[in-house]
Amino acid sequence: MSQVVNAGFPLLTATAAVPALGAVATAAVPAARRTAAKWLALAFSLATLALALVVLVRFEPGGEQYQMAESHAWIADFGVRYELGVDGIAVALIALTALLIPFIILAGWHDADPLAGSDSGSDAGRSYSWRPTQGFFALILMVEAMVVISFEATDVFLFYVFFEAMLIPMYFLIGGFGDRAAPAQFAAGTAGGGDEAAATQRSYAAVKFLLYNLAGGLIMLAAVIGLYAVTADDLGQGTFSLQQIVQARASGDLDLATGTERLLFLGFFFAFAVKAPLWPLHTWLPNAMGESTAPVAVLITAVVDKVGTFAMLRFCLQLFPEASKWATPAILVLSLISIVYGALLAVGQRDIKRLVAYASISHFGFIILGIFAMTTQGQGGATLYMVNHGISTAALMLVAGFLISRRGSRLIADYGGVQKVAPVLAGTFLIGGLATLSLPGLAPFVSEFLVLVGTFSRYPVIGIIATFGIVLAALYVLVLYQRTMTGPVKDEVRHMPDLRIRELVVVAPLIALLLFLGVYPKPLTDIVNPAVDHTLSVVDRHDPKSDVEPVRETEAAK
Amino acid sequence: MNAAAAYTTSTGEAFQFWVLAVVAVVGALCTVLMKKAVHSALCLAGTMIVLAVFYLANGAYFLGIVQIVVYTGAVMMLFLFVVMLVGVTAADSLKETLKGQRWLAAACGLGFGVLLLAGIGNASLTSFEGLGKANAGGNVEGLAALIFTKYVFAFEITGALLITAAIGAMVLTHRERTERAATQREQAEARVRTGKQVPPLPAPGVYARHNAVDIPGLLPDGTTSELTVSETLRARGQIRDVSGEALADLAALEQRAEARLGRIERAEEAGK
Amino acid sequence: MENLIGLLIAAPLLGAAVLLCGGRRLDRVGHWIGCVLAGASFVIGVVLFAHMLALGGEERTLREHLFSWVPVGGFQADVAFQLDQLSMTFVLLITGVGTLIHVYSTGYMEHDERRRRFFGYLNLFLAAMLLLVLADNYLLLYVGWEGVGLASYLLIGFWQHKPSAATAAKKAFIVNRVGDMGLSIAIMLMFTTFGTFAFGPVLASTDRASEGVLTAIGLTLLLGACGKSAQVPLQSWLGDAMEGPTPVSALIHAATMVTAGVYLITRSGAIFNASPDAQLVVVVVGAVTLLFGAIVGCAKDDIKKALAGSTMSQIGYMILAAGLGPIGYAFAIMHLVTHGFFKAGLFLGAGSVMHGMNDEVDMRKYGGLRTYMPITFVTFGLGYLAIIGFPGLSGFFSKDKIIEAAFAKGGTEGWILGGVALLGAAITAYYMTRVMIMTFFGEKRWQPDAEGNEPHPHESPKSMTIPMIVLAFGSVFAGGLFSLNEAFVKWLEPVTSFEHGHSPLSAGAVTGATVAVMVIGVALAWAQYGRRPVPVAAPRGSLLTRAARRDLLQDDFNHVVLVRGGEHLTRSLVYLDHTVVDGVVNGTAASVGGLSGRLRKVQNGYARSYAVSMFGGAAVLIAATLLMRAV
Amino acid sequence: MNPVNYLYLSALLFSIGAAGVLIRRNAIVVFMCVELMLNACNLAFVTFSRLHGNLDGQIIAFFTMVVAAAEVVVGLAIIVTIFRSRHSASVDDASLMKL
Repeated sequence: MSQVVNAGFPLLTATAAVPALGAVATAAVPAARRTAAKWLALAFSLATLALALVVLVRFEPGGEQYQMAESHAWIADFGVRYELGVDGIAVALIALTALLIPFIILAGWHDADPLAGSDSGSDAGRSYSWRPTQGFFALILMVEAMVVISFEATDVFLFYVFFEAMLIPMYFLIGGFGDRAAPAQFAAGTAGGGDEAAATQRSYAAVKFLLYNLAGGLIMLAAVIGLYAVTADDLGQGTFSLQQIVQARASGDLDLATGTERLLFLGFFFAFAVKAPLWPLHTWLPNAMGESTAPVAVLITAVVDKVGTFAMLRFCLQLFPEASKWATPAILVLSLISIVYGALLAVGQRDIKRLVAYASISHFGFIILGIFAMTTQGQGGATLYMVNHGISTAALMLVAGFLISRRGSRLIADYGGVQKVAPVLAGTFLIGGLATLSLPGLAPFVSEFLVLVGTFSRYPVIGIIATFGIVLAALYVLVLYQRTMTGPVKDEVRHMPDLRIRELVVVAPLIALLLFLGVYPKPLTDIVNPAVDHTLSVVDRHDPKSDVEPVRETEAAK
Repeated sequence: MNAAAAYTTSTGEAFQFWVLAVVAVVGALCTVLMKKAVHSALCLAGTMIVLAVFYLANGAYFLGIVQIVVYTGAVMMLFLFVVMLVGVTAADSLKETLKGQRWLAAACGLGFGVLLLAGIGNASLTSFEGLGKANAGGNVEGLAALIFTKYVFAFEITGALLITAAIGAMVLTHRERTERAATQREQAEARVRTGKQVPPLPAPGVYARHNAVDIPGLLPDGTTSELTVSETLRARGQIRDVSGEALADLAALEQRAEARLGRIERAEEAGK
Repeated sequence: MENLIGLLIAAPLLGAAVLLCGGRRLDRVGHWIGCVLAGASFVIGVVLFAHMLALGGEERTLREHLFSWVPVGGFQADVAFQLDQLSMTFVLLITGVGTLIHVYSTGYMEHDERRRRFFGYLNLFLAAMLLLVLADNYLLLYVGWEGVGLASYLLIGFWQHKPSAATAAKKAFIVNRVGDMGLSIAIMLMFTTFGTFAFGPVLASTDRASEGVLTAIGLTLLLGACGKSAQVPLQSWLGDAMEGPTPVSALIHAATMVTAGVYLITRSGAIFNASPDAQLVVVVVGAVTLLFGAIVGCAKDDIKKALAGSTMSQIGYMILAAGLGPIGYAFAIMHLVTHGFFKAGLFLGAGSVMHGMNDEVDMRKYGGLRTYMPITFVTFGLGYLAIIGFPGLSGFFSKDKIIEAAFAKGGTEGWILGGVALLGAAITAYYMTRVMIMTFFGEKRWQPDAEGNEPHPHESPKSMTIPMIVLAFGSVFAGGLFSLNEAFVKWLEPVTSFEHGHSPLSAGAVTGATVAVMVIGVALAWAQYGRRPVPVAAPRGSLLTRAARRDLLQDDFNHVVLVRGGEHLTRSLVYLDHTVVDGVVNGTAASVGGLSGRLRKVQNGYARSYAVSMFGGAAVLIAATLLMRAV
Repeated sequence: MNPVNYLYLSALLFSIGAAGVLIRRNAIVVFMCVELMLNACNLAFVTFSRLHGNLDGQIIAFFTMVVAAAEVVVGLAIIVTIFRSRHSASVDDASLMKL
């Protein structure tokens, strides 16, 4: 074990524990004090952000791979340890999570207020015991806690536990808190009927989400147990510790039979591919994102799904290098399909949120492509991509949420000419969209180009095909913008108010961040690069050399 | 003599076995197949008596007696009482309601029987001591010795079980009257309020020759009135309708009266 | 001195930021902020120019390294600038013309309530364009490349309440994206080949790479150039781009942005020199576009669309020249600059006309305007003479040189290219004369429009006429100045390595031919439009005319093949996703549900059937044990 | 004669009783069949005790009788109660387990 267990303050545990405490505290707020609950949740999320920043600062990129490690025995009989540790990738993603949650909470400020008007009657009856607001924010914080700890876990079993537990709060967030847009969307029937239909849609989406991920999780569980058995056979005493296993494999104490390794790899990969999601396991995402409120949708795609891609980097590649190489071609093809397929479907959508969802599928295709291209640029780009995609999708989706909450419809066709009446909203929406189509100067461009270059340098054909994705991205984003924001002003949107202060506070920092990371991503790359190099050394793949040695600047200047 | 009967299966016992075994099996089959519960009960009683005999033949004298006394005597009578309570003549239709139940049941029974027989056939039952030594000090004493030494706890527990069962039975069957019984006045008022059958029910038909509660009385037009028979009998369909023969008797009576009057007239003519 | 380069970009960028984030309170002064910052950037450009002149020809390349942008493994992208003679030329053109057009716009956009945002976009464009020409590596160039694309998107769609404008903007961006795809692939190729994509190393080490790779790079670069410079087959967007305000058409879609492709090819000259095949494709594309644009220009009645066709064709000349290699680069750039002057002037003139005619664009509704707006007439006329290559005006010098170089390509190629160039010159003369006559000569043909308000043609305000005058000067004298003992060629030589072409025809002969075809073209146009009155309703026209009115059916092709096909593809995919991919999952779920539903019936609640199952189970168990024993 | 025949007989009776339990619907008859099965067992016990020459078999049979008596008592009580409540002694009528 080359890691020093720092006896000092357990920073990582704290980072995960604070939001958990926050969840409990928020849930405990009495029903009448809704606003108090909101502020409490916001405070806790900000505290988490502070902690995450401390982690970010205290992390030395040059240092050893896993830092601020903590390790305690948990279930001694099965060699399960409570083992935390962060490498550059994890640090970046924890920072992203902690950063996004406050915005999500702010954006969802009114999403969980008990509905006025239509069902206030029934609400008044329950208002003593019925506490949707507290529940909403508590669940969000709970998700944050679980995501953070699964970014930190270096023990496979520990990771698995939280990877699965995450589903429970997500399930309730999706199924329990629908879009305020729903009734108006079913304007054909009465609002009540609309509510009805929306509710069924919602529960369908939630159940679908749950079943998909549970299926993946179960297969992974089998693989986890298998891994334990193998280690128990070879090392004498079974273990789940990532570092131990990696070292054992490096030193040759633990050598898996090819078949076994491949099966285990597939077991792990399947779960992550569902979560990521990778074609053809993606169909849960559009329903989930379409039916849930915009903040929750952001939570799904920007935070929770990242666990999947992150786990591919940390577990699939490091635990099963050989199998990863073996599976690479198939996975590359799948991710390629995801890129093109997702983009094409996004073009074909009539529903704003589903459009963003399919766009995300396309982007996840890029991320996985980068991971399995097995080049420094590819994996570095993929990691940046996780962060940037989180921010850009958050920006786009949250603004879309504001838009939807104003008009009360998710259908693109119901909008038009918004730019005229709400220029700021339209502007922010456009910037979010441009980030999504990875315009240079905005953060996603850097990561996308890195992924493309990284892929191209090893698999030129795949790289070229993936490049079509950028054209399609332009297509769906601009079509969306044109249909909603430009053209003659529709009567329904004529009196649409522009962004309010709260909403600006949500969007402006995200956009600023997008610009900053687009112009000066170096801080991020410095953190990420060592981790990526380490991963690649485990897999032992090295960047292909350039064909010719270029003339250096000095002679070039002649 | 019983000692001898204990360990040599004499031809007499064989004869007895073959005859009674048939009886027992037939009885068992009837128990299952009879339409009316009463008949089943009686057939079962017969089978049990046969079994008692077999016990005796097997040297279990005490059990044989107990079998007759407890089973055939007490248990079966209990059964009969319950049958009476429920209704002797209430025959349950043999039409099967559950699809395929009967065939499944038959198959199970048959298969099970085959299995048992096969098992016994395969079992290596070579040893055959007979109860000579065991029953040397008398069968009852032998049992007593075992019961009060080796099986004493089991014995005590079965005692407790019996008591519990008795109490349980009482608790189950006893019905506490929760509300006050209606007084006669209240009943009368209720009758008046509902407005049907205000006066007492009419008495059953009573004739010189018939005097029974199961005969309905006749209405003036000669038809019978169901009301006059207690509803329990009505429910069991045990109403004896004798109105027909009653009318016939009436006719005969009148004719005879005619004849007598005629004779009287003839006697007057002779007197002149 | 070097660190002024950053300021060059920073000034307009600042302007864009201030104007776009500033909010309403800047509405009154916004346009002036825009002009001042554009002007500032021009001044900086001039200062740098002076500084550069002071230096010797060799060390005239100024560099500024700001910071390392994306360092990942071998992938080192810096934010660094390189200002050499080529970039300098562009900087002056962009900032100069840009500033003029800013000033012009203050008048042109006076009555638009979103004028502030308009100037914000214009500044944004300047910044991006400067970044494009100042970048010292291809990735940074790509940033500028897409940046100008964005600015053009925003400006084309500036009047976005018009669906046509919004659609045109979208179309422009997406078609450009196709080109950008080519450019990005080129960058990837460079990275995998050379391990870098900075101009210096890449261009210096072309001799070490295989020709196949270089051809691939060249072709992908050309694809990018086609997108940005509206060359066949990616030219379809330029015509629609005229939906934007006229200053935009003048600045972006005539003078600067659309010439970025020429810059790219010239800048990557070393790569093309090393791969004749790529060069051949370039000249072919140039020649085809040259004719294509010219023909389209002949048929359009919309004055701006006619000018757009002309732009396309003129850029075709430049691409053609650039494709000729060292003998053409300098002339390509020279024509680019002169074209920047006169085409901007023409567009501003057209804008001024529209300004006076209630934004009427149909030339058939003009006529005889020379008396109503004399200044416009004169400036427009000078631009006209320049573009048709009237001897002594700037267009003459640059175009003449290109035609000469085309002949100098040598062999049949040379003859063909030269012939095409000459033909193009003739057609240019024809359609420009047509525009001129239909607009300014003949009797007035305008009628009251739907609301019945008669247009009252009037001269535009000073703010608009002054820039037109300045540009007119440029279009008259620029060519001459540049050609004084080949000043321009010498100026560019260190960058683009000039060599004299050996034309089979003598220079004099070429010149004579050029003038001759020009006269023929003018004469034809005069015969057709000058002698008899122009019908207000467009005649049906020949097949070619009708095709040309529809951009030679290129849009129809796109619509049928790409748009319609794409729609079908996406729709079928959506269906597929719903039925097949999702259907599998839902099917499984449904089957499980059905099975359990059937199993539920076993629990019928009848004690006897439970008893049967128990008893049967017991029987099975016994049988099993017996069998075990038996075995 | 071989006393094993007693065992065969008991097996036969047991099967018949079992079939009866499954077939009949009248709760009383069902009980009778249960009794029949118990008796068959008893016969087997008794026979075994004779075969093995000790009395334990008889003891067990004795206990069986006791338990059977208890069972009959409670069972019949239950039947009576059910009959009171729903005027039927058919086991199928007591099918409240059905959903």
